[in-house]
Amino acid sequence: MSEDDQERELRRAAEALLLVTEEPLQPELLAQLLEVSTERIELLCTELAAEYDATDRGFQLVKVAGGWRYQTHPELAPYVERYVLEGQSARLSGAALETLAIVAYKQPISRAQIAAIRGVNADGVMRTLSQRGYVEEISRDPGPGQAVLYGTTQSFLEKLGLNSLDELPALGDFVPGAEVYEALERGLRPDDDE
Amino acid sequence: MSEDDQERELRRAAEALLLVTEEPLQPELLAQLLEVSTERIELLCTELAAEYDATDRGFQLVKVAGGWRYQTHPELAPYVERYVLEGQSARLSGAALETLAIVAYKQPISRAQIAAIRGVNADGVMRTLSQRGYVEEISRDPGPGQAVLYGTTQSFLEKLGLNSLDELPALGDFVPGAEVYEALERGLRPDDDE
Amino acid sequence: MMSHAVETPVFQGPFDLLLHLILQDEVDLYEVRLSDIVDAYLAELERMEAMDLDLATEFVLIAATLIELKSKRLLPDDDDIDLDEELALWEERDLLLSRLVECKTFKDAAAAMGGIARDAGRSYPRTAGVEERFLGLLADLLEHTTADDVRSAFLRAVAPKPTPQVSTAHIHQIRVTVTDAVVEMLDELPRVGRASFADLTDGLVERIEVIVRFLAVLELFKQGWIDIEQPHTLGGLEVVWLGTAEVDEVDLELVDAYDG
Repeated sequence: MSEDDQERELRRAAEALLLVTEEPLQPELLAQLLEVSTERIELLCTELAAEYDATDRGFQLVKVAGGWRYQTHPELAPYVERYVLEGQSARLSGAALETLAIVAYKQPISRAQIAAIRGVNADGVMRTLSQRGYVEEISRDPGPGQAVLYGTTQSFLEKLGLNSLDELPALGDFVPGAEVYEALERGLRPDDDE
Repeated sequence: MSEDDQERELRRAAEALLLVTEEPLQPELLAQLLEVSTERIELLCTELAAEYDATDRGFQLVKVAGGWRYQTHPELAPYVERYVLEGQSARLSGAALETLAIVAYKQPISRAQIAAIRGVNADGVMRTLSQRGYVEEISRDPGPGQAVLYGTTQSFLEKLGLNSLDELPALGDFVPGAEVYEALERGLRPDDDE
Repeated sequence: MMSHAVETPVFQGPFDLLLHLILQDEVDLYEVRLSDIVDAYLAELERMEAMDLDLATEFVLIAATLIELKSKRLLPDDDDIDLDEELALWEERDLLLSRLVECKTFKDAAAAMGGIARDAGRSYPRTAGVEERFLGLLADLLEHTTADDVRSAFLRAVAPKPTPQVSTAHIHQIRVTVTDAVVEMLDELPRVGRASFADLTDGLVERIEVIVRFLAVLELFKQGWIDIEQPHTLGGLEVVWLGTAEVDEVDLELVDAYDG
């Protein structure tokens, strides 16, 4: 198989992007990122998928919800299941619980706001919480930027044995520090340069 | 290349598990899940890494912080950075890097010892580094006072893309040469013999 | 003598600054005006928003060592210099030297680590995790968590992070320059003719002010405007005004270029 340099670069860049994406990567977006046509992307991904198949890889490139993503080969599900059961910790980490608590008390809230309050990036933790079904997107910030705003789920309330958010224990005479207010405000400004 | 069924299954299962792991996958865990020896896992992963390299993939299999993980090939960074806007790990400041270097080479080390080397209080920087997960308490000084002693973390190794601390360049490489030493010496000479 | 402008990045402490002064600018500490170093230190301290006491102490310590080293150069050759003092001074110098070497070593190691981190930053790990069809296997992580735990976690998360702050009030008192001290003494000495060093430093609170005043005395001595007498061994110093000329003629430009 001979492959000219441009074709090679395109294939490798597509593999790299597909590796890092957490959601199925839409062909239109991929086309835009690689500066080629959507048709070419579709052809490229189809070829790549066939190549992985032919070389008997443990992963596949599949089209899900209109986008392309890597996933494990179904034949290997038993191993993945073993890994999931083996690798999990039975409790939320301190960081995860704090993040969940911030969402619970301050919803609707954006990821930038959470990060500003916690002082660290909250993306990984938020993804875990969302995978576990404890938080979800509930709206969009109406301002420019339209940040996704998160809230807790019905399942979160059920697990804690609460009927509604009103039943969360009152924070009492707690007064948050100025930095918390600032973080909440800053997060809603369009030019959040963090 | 001929590969017997068992070998094929092993390779595919490893690929599947490496695809789903969010942290570098420790060879011991992989060995346990696949029910083979750690040595065999190391060999398998080394071979896989070489295969991806030989077939010019856009991703690599690398050993970082003691475990194996997929990551994008550095040559494709320009494409990936177009897509991964957030999540780009923040640069470390000069002060943070210097403090981190001292901890990395001198661990276990107390905050007072760090301050003595840097000539400034290290509490603020250490708090930031600890929040970002690059350093942590690893023990206590057995002597009186029982100062907390710090060391670097797995995240630190991941940040630097190193498999272990042994891969850091030797500190001896950075001891100033005769030229610098002489300049310093001359600068601090009380006699005017020149 | 070239004016030594201290336009610098933010220094991360006195060692950093000293390293810069000696290495980057390739100056001999005895060529550079001591007041520049002292003033640069003070300016640096002022620039730091969160002053901390350790840093201030470190500064005074290093400044004192530098001043001592420098003062040796200003004194005329004297065979009677106390050998113990001489040795102690060398010891301090060696200590300072070894600390500067150590500081430089880690500075360079840090730069190399920064390069390694930059290279590593060009590769992005996969973090997508397991596919949703496996999520059902995950245990309920909230099984042992109560609503009160959530409340405590929230309070922990929003608790103000402690930022150590030390009052800087005491630092501002030490904003003095050698030139200022020279000018003050040029005003006072011609009138009194003779004064003890104790009188000249009467009312000064900070050790650094006394050191600066002492340097000014050495400076005037070097220029021949005063004589220094020590009537008794280990006794107090007496400063005697020798000047006959009008004070205007004392050229402050010559004050070993101690113009800040």
